Amino acid sequence: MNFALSDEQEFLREAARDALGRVATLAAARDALEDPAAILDLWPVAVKAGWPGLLISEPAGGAGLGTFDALLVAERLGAVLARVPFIGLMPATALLDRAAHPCLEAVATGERRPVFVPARPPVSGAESWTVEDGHGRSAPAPRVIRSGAHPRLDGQAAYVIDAPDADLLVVAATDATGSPVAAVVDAMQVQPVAAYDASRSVGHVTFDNVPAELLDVDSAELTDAWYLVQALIAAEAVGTVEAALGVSVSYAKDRYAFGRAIGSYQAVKHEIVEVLRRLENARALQFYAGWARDSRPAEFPLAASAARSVAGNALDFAARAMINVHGGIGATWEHDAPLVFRRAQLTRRLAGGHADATYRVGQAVLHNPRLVTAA
Amino acid sequence: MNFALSDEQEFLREAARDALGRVATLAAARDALEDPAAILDLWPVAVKAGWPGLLISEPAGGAGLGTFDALLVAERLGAVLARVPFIGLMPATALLDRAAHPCLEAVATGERRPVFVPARPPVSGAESWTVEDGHGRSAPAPRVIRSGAHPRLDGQAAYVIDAPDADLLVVAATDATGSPVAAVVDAMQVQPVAAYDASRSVGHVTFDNVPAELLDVDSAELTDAWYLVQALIAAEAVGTVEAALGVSVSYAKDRYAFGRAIGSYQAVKHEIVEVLRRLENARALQFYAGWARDSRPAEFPLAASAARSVAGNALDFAARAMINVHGGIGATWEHDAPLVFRRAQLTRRLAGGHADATYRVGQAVLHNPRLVTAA
Amino acid sequence: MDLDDTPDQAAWRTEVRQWLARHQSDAPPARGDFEDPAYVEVRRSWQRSLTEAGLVGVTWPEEHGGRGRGPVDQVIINQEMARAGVPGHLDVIGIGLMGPCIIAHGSDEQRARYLAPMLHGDEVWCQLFSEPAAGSDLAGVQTRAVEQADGSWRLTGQKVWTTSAQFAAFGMCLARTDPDAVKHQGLTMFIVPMDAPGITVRGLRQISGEAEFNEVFLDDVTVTDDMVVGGVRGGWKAALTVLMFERMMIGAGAETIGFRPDRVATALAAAGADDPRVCHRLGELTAELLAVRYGGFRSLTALSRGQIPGPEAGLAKITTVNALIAAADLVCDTLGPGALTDEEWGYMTSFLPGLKSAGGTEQILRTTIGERVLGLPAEPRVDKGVPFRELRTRQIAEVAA
Amino acid sequence: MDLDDTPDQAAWRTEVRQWLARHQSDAPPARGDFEDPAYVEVRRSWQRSLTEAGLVGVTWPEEHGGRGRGPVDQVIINQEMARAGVPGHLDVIGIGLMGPCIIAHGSDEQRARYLAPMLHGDEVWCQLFSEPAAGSDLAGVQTRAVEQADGSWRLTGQKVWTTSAQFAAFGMCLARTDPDAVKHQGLTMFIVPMDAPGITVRGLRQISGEAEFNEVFLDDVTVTDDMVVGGVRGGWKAALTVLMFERMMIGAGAETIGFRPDRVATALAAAGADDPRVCHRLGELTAELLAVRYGGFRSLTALSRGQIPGPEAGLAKITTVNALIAAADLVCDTLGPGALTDEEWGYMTSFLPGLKSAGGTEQILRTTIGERVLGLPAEPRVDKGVPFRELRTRQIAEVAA
Repeated sequence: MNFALSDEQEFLREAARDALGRVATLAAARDALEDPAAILDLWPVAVKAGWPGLLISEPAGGAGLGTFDALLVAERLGAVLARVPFIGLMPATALLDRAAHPCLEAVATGERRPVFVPARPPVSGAESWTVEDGHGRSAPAPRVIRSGAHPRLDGQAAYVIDAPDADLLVVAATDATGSPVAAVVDAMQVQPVAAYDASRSVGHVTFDNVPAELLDVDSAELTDAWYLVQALIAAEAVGTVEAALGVSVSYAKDRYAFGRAIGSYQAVKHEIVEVLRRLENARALQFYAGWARDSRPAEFPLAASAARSVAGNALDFAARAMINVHGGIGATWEHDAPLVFRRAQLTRRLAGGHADATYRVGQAVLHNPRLVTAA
Repeated sequence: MNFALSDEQEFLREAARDALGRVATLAAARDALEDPAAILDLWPVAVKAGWPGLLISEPAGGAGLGTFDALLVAERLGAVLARVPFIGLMPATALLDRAAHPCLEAVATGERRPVFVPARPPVSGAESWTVEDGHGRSAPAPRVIRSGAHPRLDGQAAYVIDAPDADLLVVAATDATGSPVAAVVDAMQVQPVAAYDASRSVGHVTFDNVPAELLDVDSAELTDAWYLVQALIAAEAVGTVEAALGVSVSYAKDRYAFGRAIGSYQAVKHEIVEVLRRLENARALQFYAGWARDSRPAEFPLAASAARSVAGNALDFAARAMINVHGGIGATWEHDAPLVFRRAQLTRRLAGGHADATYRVGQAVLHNPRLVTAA
Repeated sequence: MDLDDTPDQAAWRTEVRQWLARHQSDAPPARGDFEDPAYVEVRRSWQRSLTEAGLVGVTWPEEHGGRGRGPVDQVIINQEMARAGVPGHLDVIGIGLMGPCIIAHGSDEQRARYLAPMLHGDEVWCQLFSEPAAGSDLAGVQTRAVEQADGSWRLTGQKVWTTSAQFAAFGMCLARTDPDAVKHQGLTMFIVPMDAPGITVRGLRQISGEAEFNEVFLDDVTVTDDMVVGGVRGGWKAALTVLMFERMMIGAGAETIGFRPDRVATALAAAGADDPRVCHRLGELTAELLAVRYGGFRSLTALSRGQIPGPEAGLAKITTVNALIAAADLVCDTLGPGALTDEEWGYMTSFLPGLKSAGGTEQILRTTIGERVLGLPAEPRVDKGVPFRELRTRQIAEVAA
Repeated sequence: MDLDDTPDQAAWRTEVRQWLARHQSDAPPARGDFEDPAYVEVRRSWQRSLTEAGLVGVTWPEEHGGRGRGPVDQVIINQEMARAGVPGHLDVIGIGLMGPCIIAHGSDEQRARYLAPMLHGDEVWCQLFSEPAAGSDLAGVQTRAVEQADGSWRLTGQKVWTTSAQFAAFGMCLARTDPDAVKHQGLTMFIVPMDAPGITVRGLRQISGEAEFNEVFLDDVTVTDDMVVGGVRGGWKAALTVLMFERMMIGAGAETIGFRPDRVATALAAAGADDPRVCHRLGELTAELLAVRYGGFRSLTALSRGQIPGPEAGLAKITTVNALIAAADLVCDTLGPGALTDEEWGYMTSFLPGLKSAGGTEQILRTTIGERVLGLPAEPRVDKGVPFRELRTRQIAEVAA
């Protein structure tokens, strides 16, 4: 039993921290709220760090690393609210790699940027694969039409993470029978969405009967891709919570009221400790999810859903605690706390939403209580 | 506008406090957990105080008081966990009074004790009237059969508050069409239930095709009776929370740790203030419910449900806070906190349960948002 | 026990309603941009009309231009304004807090000079109390006022969380005149003309991006000695009066702080009424908001009987803010990410977290209520009895640690 | 990064499992009434069998009868016992806490005398630390130990929350030997024979009605000077060792404190699986319990690398207790009032609230973690540096107030 980072993983995490430490991501996140031109293009940073090839196997030009490593990078991106299109990238590369797609080398070098358009797998057999309709409701996933000589893709999906400016989309779609298929398209309309959190790129995609290439992946692999998105969102949140905790702790040490550092008051101290408690829990589940995908794939849906649920709640709590600890100043535009708050609020509602993840944990154990039998 | 108690109401409340102050209700509640013989019969206290006739009109021998007054008595009963069969009594007397039933005088004098067997009115038109089945699920309300010369009643209801030892039951039943009717029976089987909270009398009732007398009350009046139960449970909880708050405050002043009274620590202080906040909210809704039933009957279902929801949560919180403030000692058998805790846990699950009340508030405003438009 | 108007209140309501029916068409929109001088101007002229109709400062004594009415009558005005969909008077701070402070602590000259223009909206007021290092701990203000040889005072410091500063004529400024006194005792209250040399006003943008508040910098601002309110070293007493009136404003029902629960319910009904989770969460927060409303009627009854509300009035604010946060959260969960960029829900989501600490953090409120209302023992105060000058905010705690 | 056994761990697991397969039929039931001497006796003899098989105290050094193994090997035993549905050793307190304390602070004679009978279950131990007025504030113990002319000590006081006292042979008792020293410095640790004259044990019934703990009264109990562990005035240091091992026990995973989340899920599945509210609440608490489990593996990895867990181990206890409270609440909401009189769910509902303060209140834990782990500044301590004798617990705070 060894449930700790390896030296290589520590190194990967440090390297990510260093690479991102050279960019003023927080300032950019703030400025971009008013001026889209202030958005920093961090793709070169990602390419230089080798992140596009992280999950791509070595023969195909990638690094052949594991899920756990991807989550560590996501965590570091979250810590500085870096606008790297990583959540859309990882599942796309994983699927392309499974299918040994010819574009892999160009993807690994960062020449072409793929993005995954996720669809929610059904919880029970009676349901179907769905996407966001843009109004908080579910809509059918895009459909692959095989009537002509070449397959074509039709349909749409709202609030797709990282979709704007992608070079190609790897779409979780369904065929005429409702079975999931993965379709690759490069002729899509992406309408960028003015986001509440400018450090996150989001867009609505529309496929108007466009030519598509089908990937040789199965239903389990598309299900896995959905949960990989959940795990990445969770890991990213872990990094953000850790950063928010650090800022809150410093302020509580430095700020005085009634003659005492405010961190000496139980109300402040206990709220900050609650952030720590939630952070530790979220990180434990990040580890669980990272380990499960590669070692216990049958548990990965549970692990990823639990990770997202706990990390999403932790981030919401940490953002609000950060504002509370800072008093009024924490709610002003110039402060970093609102950026964390915006990140928390938007991300909680993306990719099925945090409530869907929590619901899936409940469903999983109701249907199979043995999943939580003590080991 | 005058949203305060009248002098008469203050007097009624004080009189109830005095009457109950002469009985060791808490000791009895504890002893009865082990020895049912230790149960105190408080009916004579209730009769002497005139509570059976509280809602009965004056010509019929009652006091002709209002809902608000009944809630004040319930509040005082809750403050000392008095085992007076008041929650079952009030709606029964209200229905008997509406129907000008001949037994009213005997009821007002305490000679005969009626108890209401409530049924849950449907939230939407598609649903039916239901009772508890004893396993957390709903079952159809007892049915009135009119085939013979006299109506008969058949069916059952579990966990009926105050049912054991009642002289007659006023039953919310349905007729062959599913419409609600009120049936009075005195030939019932009541199986007392060993209760988690020995200060509360609860029983399962079974009607095995027994003769029943139908009351001349309508669907609205039976609906009102259900919500009156909710309001009474809420008011009773307000009294219990107030008492628990008082004990917690005293202990927090007297108990020292690390050289300071524990009430000087923010964690303890803020938890106790949270009890106060919830108490004030619950009391405001007790007032609302008491006022609405007589002055804005259309709002009474909302008011009673809101009161029960907030008061039930307040009681659960207050009981747990009382245990927490007292540290380990608060969780021992000899302490009063466990009695409050047992009261909270059992009562939250009776008469539809607190969650049903909360749900009804949500349903009410979803269907009619104007209910919460600022006045 | 009833919520119906007394005959007198009913008559008053009719009077208000009839006036509004006649003048409603002259009213400006209820929401607008206070950074826009034109909007401020129409609101100012609307206040003037209201004042001329006797609908501003109705709880002020008649001798000071008010109508000597009870708080319920003010609530009736608020209700009728809301019903008609028109805004109330522009200078909420002046009419609600600064006027009463001048009435209570000001000199006859001050009352004669300031109250009438305040009522008419000719001179709007702002409150210069909080500072970056003195928010919840208000008595810790560091803005210095130094007496000059001619009896005038020079003020230097920084204030924050100031509403209306960008168009106010005067500010009521709490400043330290005696740093050798212990902290509550060395304070004095000054009237400061906002156009005085040395004053800089800077908008302070909130999470939403809007500048709800301002920072006000005072750099050697000179005020004459007739601007002292309540006497030199009487500042804390005057400040307490303002805080009490602040509680009365809450007690009289700032029920939903501008957000309407019926709109929340309507939005949810359109989107997710079939989900029991939505229904349950809506039920929980609605019940809390109803409690605040009916608790408000209890406070108002007490207020109308002359009882001064205690710090427990703050509980209503805690409940309201948290219930509205839950409401915004529920709407966004149900309507999805689009709600965050919707004008109403996005603004609500962004506005509320800041409101939690407005007027002192929730935690300070709970401490105050625990000590003053429940009589729980106070925390050890390391700053008690220490001259402010020695209270180097950092060092004292280090000594104590 | 993996949770699989190393070859060595796998071999150990096989060894344990094989032994259990052979002896499982001799095991007593995993739950029983410790008030019943017959049950205690079968548990005692089961511990003896386990010890003879080398399955008790495996993390103790070999020279003291242990096997010098790592904490993961102990966890493997726990897992295999749970898997086989048999109980572990009877004397959890002795093996987990008191033995290690004697190993760390005891004399050679004490080790020779006490460790072996403890391992074999011949002499069970209890922990006499907490007192009615010294729970979370453990260093405030008031039990007095006065030295006699012959070098022996006489102990008088009252202890509380003592597990196993009714059948223990010895108690490890923290007592005050020097009331003139400041509070942490005047303490000494004693071994007390539980059959000594002057000792009274009284069961302390919990909400559930069961006596999970005892009160122990010491009335002039004489112990000889060779019963001092860790030297006179060395009591606090010895106590800290015990507290550290307590954290290690938590760190090694007291995951569900005897309650099984899979049973919760099974009960709910049978009753209310179709309600999304149930599903959501179950999801929330399950996720928290999963976090504790996998966080436990992280702690265990650190532990097996020789890292001593800090106070943050207490976070797992906070999470577990609160998640289980939520679980009991959910079961009772879903199954209705009958669940409260059900043996399993009623017991769970009643047991958990007391557990919240067991081992120090949740609030003290949060304070400790905030200060020691996050480095947040300490609260002002009014009892610091004051001789215990002068620390009339009441007065000092009144002076400070």
